[in-house]
Amino acid sequence: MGLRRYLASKTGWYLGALVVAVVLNFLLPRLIPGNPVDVIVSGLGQGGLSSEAQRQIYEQFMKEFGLDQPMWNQFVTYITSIFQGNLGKSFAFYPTPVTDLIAQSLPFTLVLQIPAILLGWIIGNVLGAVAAYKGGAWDKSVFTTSLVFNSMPYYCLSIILLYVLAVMLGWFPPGGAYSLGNSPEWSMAFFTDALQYWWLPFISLLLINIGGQAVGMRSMAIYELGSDYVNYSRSLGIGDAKMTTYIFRNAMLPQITGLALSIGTMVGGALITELVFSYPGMGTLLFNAIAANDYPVVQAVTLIITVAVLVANYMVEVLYGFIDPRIRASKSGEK
Amino acid sequence: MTKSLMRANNLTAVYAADSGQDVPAVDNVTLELPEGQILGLAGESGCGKTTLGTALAMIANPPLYVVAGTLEIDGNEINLSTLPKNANQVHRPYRGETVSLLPQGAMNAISPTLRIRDLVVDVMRAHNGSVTKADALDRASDRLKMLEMPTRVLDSYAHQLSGGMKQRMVTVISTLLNPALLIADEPTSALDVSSQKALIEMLLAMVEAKIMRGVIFITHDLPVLSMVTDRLAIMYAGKVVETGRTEDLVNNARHPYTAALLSSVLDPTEDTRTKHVLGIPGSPPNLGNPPSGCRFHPRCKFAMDVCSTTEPKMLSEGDHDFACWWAKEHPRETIPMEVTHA
Amino acid sequence: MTEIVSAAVAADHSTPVLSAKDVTKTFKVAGGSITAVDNVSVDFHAGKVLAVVGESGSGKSTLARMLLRLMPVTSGTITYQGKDVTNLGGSELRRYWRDVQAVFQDPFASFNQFFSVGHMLKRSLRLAELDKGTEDQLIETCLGYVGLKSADAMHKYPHQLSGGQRQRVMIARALMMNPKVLLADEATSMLDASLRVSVLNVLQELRDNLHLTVLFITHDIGQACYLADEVVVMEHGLVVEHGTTDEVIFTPQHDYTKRLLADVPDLQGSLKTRSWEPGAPAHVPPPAKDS
Amino acid sequence: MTNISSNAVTAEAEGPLVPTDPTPGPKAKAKPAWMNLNFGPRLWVSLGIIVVIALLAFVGPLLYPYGPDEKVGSLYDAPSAAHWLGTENFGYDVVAVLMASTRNSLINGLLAGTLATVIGVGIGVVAGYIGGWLEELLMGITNIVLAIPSIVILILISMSLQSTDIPFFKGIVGLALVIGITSWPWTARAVRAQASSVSTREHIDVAKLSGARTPGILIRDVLPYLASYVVMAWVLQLASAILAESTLSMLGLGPSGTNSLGMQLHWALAFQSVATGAWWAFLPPTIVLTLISFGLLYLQSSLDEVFNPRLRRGKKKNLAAAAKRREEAARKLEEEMKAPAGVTEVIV
Repeated sequence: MGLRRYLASKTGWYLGALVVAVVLNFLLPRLIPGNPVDVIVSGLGQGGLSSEAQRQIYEQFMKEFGLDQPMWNQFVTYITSIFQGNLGKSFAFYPTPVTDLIAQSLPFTLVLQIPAILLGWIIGNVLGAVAAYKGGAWDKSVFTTSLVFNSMPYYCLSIILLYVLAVMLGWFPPGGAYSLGNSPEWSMAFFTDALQYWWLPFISLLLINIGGQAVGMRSMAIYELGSDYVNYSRSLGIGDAKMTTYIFRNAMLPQITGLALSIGTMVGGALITELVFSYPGMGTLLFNAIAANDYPVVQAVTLIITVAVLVANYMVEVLYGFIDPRIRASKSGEK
Repeated sequence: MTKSLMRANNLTAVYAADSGQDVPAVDNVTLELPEGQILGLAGESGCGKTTLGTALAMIANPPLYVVAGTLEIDGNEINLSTLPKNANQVHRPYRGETVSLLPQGAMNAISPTLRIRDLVVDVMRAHNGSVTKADALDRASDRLKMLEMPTRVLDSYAHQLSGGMKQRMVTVISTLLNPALLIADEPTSALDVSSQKALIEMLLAMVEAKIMRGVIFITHDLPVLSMVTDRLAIMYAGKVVETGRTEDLVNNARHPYTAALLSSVLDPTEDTRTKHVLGIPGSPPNLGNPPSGCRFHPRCKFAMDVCSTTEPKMLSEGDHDFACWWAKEHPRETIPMEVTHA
Repeated sequence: MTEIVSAAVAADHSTPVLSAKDVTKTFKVAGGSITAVDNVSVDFHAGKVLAVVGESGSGKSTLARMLLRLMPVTSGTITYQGKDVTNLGGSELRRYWRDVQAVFQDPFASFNQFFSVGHMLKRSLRLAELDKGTEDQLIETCLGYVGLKSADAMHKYPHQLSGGQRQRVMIARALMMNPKVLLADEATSMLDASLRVSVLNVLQELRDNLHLTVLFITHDIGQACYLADEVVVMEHGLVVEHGTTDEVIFTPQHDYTKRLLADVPDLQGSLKTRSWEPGAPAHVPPPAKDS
Repeated sequence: MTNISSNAVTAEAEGPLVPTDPTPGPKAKAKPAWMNLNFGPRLWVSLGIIVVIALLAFVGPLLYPYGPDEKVGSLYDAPSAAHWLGTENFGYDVVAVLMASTRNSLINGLLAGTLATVIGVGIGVVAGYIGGWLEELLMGITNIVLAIPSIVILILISMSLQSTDIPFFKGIVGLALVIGITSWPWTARAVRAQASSVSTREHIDVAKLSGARTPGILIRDVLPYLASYVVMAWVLQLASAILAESTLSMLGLGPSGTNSLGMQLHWALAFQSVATGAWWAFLPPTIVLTLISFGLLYLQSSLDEVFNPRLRRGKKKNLAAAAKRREEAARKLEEEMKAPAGVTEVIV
């Protein structure tokens, strides 16, 4: 398959996935009997509001969110507002625009997740390759430790780290993203303060990402060790160090697609990690929105996660196309 | 006889089976190759010929262990055993430079993410750290030009080459350092007859140009061997049963197994049209538990009582060695072939 | 076995049992298509061994799979006993497979490793629609025909048999259907020379004693020479030469056949034509260009 | 999840390095090749972990004096002789709740994991074996579902289900169904690749020529070759379903009105057990979840080694013993070599 064909087909698939994801995101909350506004308003009813007041709020919300329109119209409105960067207004913090809430949370999630995913991927792959090549005690310890971290649910490790390092030992602050009384701003003082809170959730995510990648890399590298080219290179007198680079290069390729596949899982796991550390990112926003039946916020958060994961996967797959010579080579029409 | 290029002494190699038992795949084999000649190593699958090649190329890897054996070559005496802890370090400098391997099925012999040129540079540098990239590539392209191959293949990845081209490219890489001995393990088996012929002609040209000073050519294909080799060694169940000049072996087999193998060859000739061959009854033995005495005796038409009790020693008739009780009792008599004609 | 013999002898010798007419197969590949078999017409006559010889990529195995109806044709017709079988399906196709059977290349991959030989054979017998009593009898006979004892072979699993034994079991399986035509698709190419001969001999006996029509597909012209009555030579999907074995091998007409024969090393021939002495420099022709 | 690239199908094609005895003695009982598997100690360790947890979940409640819905104390009573792990936020006995939670989480995992495996294997086998436009359609759907993060779909569906009035959907079974029908795609994709390589094996052609029909071929000739693979995929699906449940529960989307490991953690976090140091409330479910997940993944990786000899690295003890024997043999050979020459006898 030529590089151009490869890219075209990947683009096609991801566009298709995006369309499906947007439709699902729109449709799923609307498929329930009644509608979200019912849920909200009946919740208010329990708060002792009169039925007349309930009806008024109901109608206002129905109008505000366009729920009195036919489904098709709602969808068109939904799509056009997404393209205008308008994600609606929050139920819970009415009339705060959803985009404002997201703008407050997203940066926290990004500074936590991007370094954890990238660094975890790099360290994990190196460790896995070394374990596979060295074998023996190295392999045993790295593999077993990695497997433990890999199989630990994100939040389980987070809880244990939080309890041991923050609550028991007091090395880190036990939650939040910055000290009370401080507020997010572009100042050195804020950053040094926030950094203290950042470490613990970061380490927690990093360890798990390292574990997962190391386990994957180790099995890929062991596969590669048995291949013909390793044997042949050995017969030519090529040294161990050089050979490790060959193995690493080949074992790396499937790991790149592995990264694409695991980004979705990682993001999901990281959401809960934020919860454990009361880190005010998207995960905490989502948690609060779910608790408050704040549909516009939930929908917006899921939409952003979906788009981010799709874009990240797409970029990884494009990168893969450029890296793997078997795909790249066919660009110039060679055999 | 001309000066000896290499001599492998008392080579024994075992496979460690999952059960914990060791299966001897090559059992106390001694092999000699005169300077400038091509030695064919023939036998059917599982006879240990590839294992022998692997041991000689010093690349035995678990579960294969070389338990004993030395290789005299080029004034060196190398301990082939892979049991000492430093075996890998001891063997590495010899690999590719003294003994080189041309592997079976070059299909995956080159890392798919490596350009041929990168491998060329790495091979040269592995033996001489001071070689520059340009020097290494010059040498490779000179070699390619000499062999009338296109130099652009250096810029390719392995998957961009056809099967025949890949096999010849691997041959060039294997011989880049002018090894004393090249071990060619079934290099032609996966090729069409025309590519097969091209590769054989290239190997002969390389021997003529003294790029390497001797070749051990391993294959089950006797017609190919008769075309290429000066000498033949026939292996059965981990042992060499007969060696000698190719003509002598083909025309005057002294071991019943050699004779049966030769009779099973089906050439497109008038003779094949009319002959009826019986083949060899039974199957090769389990190497974990080989038959007593001569390992071939359960399948041998000439077996006598002594064959099942005592292992025959290597006998010599001039330049022709064989291990067979029947042949000992019938000096200079060719083994009768089991062939009938219509 | 008697019923097999009588059925085969009754077959008409003059008209072909199985024939392919203008059969073409094209495969779609990225950015185009490849014609694997190009307008091939071949007739198979009862009681003969016909060898299709060709190198990899010649389309010989594709042709075999189309004749076996394991792969649809792109165009052309396949006729069996005068009946068009090109588009058979369902029970009609299964009836066709009672008459046209095959043995494949890989003696290991041909077996379902989870079944014993006995299980595999009995499964095949369902196609033959026999009653229980005659089943065991037939298995015994057919295994006997390929030189195996049913008591030894029935309970074995494929990994406990040698390559040659496996291929012979496969032939026995095909024979149980009492077929009129047997296709052997590279059935001997993965076997060692000495075991190969025993399989070739079985095929020869089937032709001589049961008047079975054998289609022998091979890349090895030597085996065709040993076994076949007629030879078809294929190159790049085309039939380039077709004649009796003696004609094709000893007086080849087409350039490709000539080159093929010239390139095949032969035991005595290459010894005679070898122009160098051991150890001495020899004249070596320049290597051929890569095609 | 991508590293269960089993090559069980291709491995045997390479054939044994040493010919197996084709004529075993009368004592050797015939066994199919797949029965000669080598189970390592790691397999037993992982199975042990899983069995202990299953006992805790299913047998434990029969022996323990308190039930999960018996109020025995108040918020976070510390462990005592009567209540080994104290009480949780509602005053229930932690051990009793833990056992009920583990049971529900395991049931959820079994239901969801099995459902996902069945769907994935079904789609994968059909796509891989039949091929053609059907394969393209099925794999198109699979690839799209695979690209969308499943957590998002799970959140949206469970949120909708939460607001229905049907208790079935809110309970553990409903949640399991949702998890099951959203997590099959990677299994389908992996199985398709395997099925499509099995379907090119000649034994499929032999089965066709033997008159077998497509369903029979799928069940008898394709599925057995995928069995090892499917078992490993199932183990992974179990683990990921249990984790998916606990993730949703932590987000507040868990099964309402019943216990699960995720719900237990959810409440522990909601009632500040970590910050207040009430370790008995959050540590037990954390450890059990980790053990389940570790046990299952360890089981999968040791199964991979069982089915895939290439991944196997020999047992230390056996290796050492074999090495010693080999050295002994080497010494003997050397001595023999030193013995007077005369191996070759000249007769002419």
